[in-house]
Amino acid sequence: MEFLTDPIKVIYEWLMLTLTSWGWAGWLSQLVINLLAIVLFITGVMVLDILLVWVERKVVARFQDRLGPNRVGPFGLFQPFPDIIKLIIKEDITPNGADKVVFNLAPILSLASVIFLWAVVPLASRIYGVDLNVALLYLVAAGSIGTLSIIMAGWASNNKYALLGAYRMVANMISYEIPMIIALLIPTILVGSMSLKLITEAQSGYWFVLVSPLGALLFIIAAIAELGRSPFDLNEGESEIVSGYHIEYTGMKFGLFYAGELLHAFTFGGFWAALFFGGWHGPWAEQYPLLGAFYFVVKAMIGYWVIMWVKYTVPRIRIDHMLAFNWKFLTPLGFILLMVTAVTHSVLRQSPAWLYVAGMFLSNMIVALITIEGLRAQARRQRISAEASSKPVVADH
Amino acid sequence: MQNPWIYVGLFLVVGTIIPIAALVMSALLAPRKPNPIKQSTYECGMETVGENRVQFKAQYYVFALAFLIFDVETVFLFPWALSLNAMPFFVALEGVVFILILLAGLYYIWQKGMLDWV
Amino acid sequence: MTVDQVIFFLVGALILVSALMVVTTRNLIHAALWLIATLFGAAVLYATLDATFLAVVQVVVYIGAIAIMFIFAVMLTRRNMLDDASQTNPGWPWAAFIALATFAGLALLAGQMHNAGATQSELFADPLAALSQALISPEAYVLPFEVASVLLLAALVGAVYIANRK
Amino acid sequence: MVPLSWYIFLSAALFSIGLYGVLARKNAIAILLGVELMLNAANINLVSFWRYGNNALMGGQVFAIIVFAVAAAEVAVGLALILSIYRSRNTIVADELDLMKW
Repeated sequence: MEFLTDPIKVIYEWLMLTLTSWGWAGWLSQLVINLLAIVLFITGVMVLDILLVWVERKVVARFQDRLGPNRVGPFGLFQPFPDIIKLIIKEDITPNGADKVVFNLAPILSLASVIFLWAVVPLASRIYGVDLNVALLYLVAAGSIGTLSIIMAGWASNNKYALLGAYRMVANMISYEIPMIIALLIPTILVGSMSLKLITEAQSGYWFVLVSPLGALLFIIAAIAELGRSPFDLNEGESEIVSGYHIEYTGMKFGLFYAGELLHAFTFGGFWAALFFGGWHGPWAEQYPLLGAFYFVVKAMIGYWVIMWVKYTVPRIRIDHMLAFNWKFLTPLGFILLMVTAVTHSVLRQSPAWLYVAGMFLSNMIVALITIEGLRAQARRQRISAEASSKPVVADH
Repeated sequence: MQNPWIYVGLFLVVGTIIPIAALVMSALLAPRKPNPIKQSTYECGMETVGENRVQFKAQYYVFALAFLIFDVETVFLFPWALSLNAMPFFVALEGVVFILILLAGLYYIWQKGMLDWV
Repeated sequence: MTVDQVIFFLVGALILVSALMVVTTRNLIHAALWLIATLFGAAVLYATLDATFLAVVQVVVYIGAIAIMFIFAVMLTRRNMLDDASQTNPGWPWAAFIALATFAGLALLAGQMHNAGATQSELFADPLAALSQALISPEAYVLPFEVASVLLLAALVGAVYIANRK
Repeated sequence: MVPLSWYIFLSAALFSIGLYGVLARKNAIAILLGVELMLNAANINLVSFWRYGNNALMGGQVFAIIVFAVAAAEVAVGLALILSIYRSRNTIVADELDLMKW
């Protein structure tokens, strides 16, 4: 069955034949088919997004020893749909003094920047939107539009909390974009390409998490910060600045921010899988792309689950800790890792695969060991100085 | 398609239209009964004092500055990373020199205490 | 008119209109947002010119970093200039005259260009690979590559020093 | 097919608009915005000459990338200067910064 080995091509050729038999020009039918594919694909992504609401609520309920939604449909599966209807028919309030155009543009850009990412997601060996040769930078570019949307929301709302949330966002998302780019540079070095398709295909023998475990760790930490999720959710901070930049948003506009955040988390889970965990690779995935797409979604879901796990386990950290963690730890570590990876890769790239993987893994472990020892030494120094300075205080009491 | 960027362009257009469609649907279905209390700035029930677009500390700016410089430098690193496989070994060292110069800047602002939140 | 030309006109109109808004809007945040529209238009233009790396870098660097820096600077100095005050010098007609004269001169020069009607030649090879190898190959542009690093180091040190001076 | 001269005219127009912004604006930040427009006009020129000339030579694109670096450096130092002046003199109107005039 050719449909099983290359479904997109079969559907494409069938549609092309149908449309041209109606007398349409070649380029027009091509355009229409592509447009149709894009609309269907994005609609599918939005349906997935709706399901993610249920997944998120169910999983957080398990973490907190509750049941979660369980009334509407089996296991509460249909719960998101009434939620969405409620959001749509809620009154939409624009606060006084808000900058109307910017205020309305911000939620649109926020969700759109996440949808843009799906143009380059490699779902399976022959199922993907488009194979860009600059896909990784495209990912960063879409992320910067998301950053922009938050700053627009914070400024346009005419609200002190919203503005403070937007300011914190710059300190947060923008800072962590540096480790994120470094983490993206590592697969680029390993493959010599920025195309997600080629990066995934290069992992047929071994997953890149073996070659660069620290890179995978760097990516997920930076992704969580980029998402503005706990422990890096200072730009929302429900208990201090009452949800920050989207404080003044109601109804569907809030819904767009919310949908964007959930989909963003899932998408980063997907990219984590594609960059470091073999993407669609799995048994028989090469012959049957639909199976590959299934593997990809499962791996993305696991990545999303890890992000949720961190979110509902770790408390929010203070802004000075957050900045120090990035600029004094993650960024230098990332750059050192990048240098080590580049040099080791250049030395070992002609050698057999087992030697290459072992060498890369070892170099990563050495970097990790030195980092941990350095941190331990510094912690000891701090503890000794703290004990030395606290002794007189104790004597006073 | 010959040029993948046509596809990307279409994707950007459709991806922007879908959130707009959601907002339009909401605008058609939702009630609209504005009143001054509802539209006032939300500050947990407190009366708003002074201007709302207040200025915060300038230190946020220092971090944006550091980000700007490092962002541009990492963009230079992408071409380097792309061509490592096609070039001889010393090319890797060029990138290492580049990163070391970068880290010198980071070390400077660290030593000056500008990365400390005050 | 071909599809290429239609796209060029749309993008060109976006660039010019938003650039005009950048220099005439009173609200500086809006000016910065219009600048983002201009920059995005330029990115689309690079994509049509097959400079895909530059198109994406334009969005990453300009929109993701430089424009956000501008918005920040405006937010941090906002108390000083209210939006309803005039934002132009008293001598703005002279500025407009000089700008128009510059445009006329440049257009005159461009009209005399011997290769004005040149069309795009076939792409030689993979531009991305060629660019990345040119940028770091010792026979080509490795010196600018390293000097750019020094330039950015100087900018970082200088800017942070100035910004933090008491 | 779009001829080369169209790109040149577009970039000339963009450059002139930027020049107007630099000359006519009062606010120092707005002046820097104008400079950004001019730099982008130069970049459009560089890239279109690369594409329409011998595109095996990557000089045009490499130059454009260097322009990115220069623009970033310029914005970083320029805005830092403006903020520093704003803190010491509480104004960013270019005409009022006349310490060096006498």
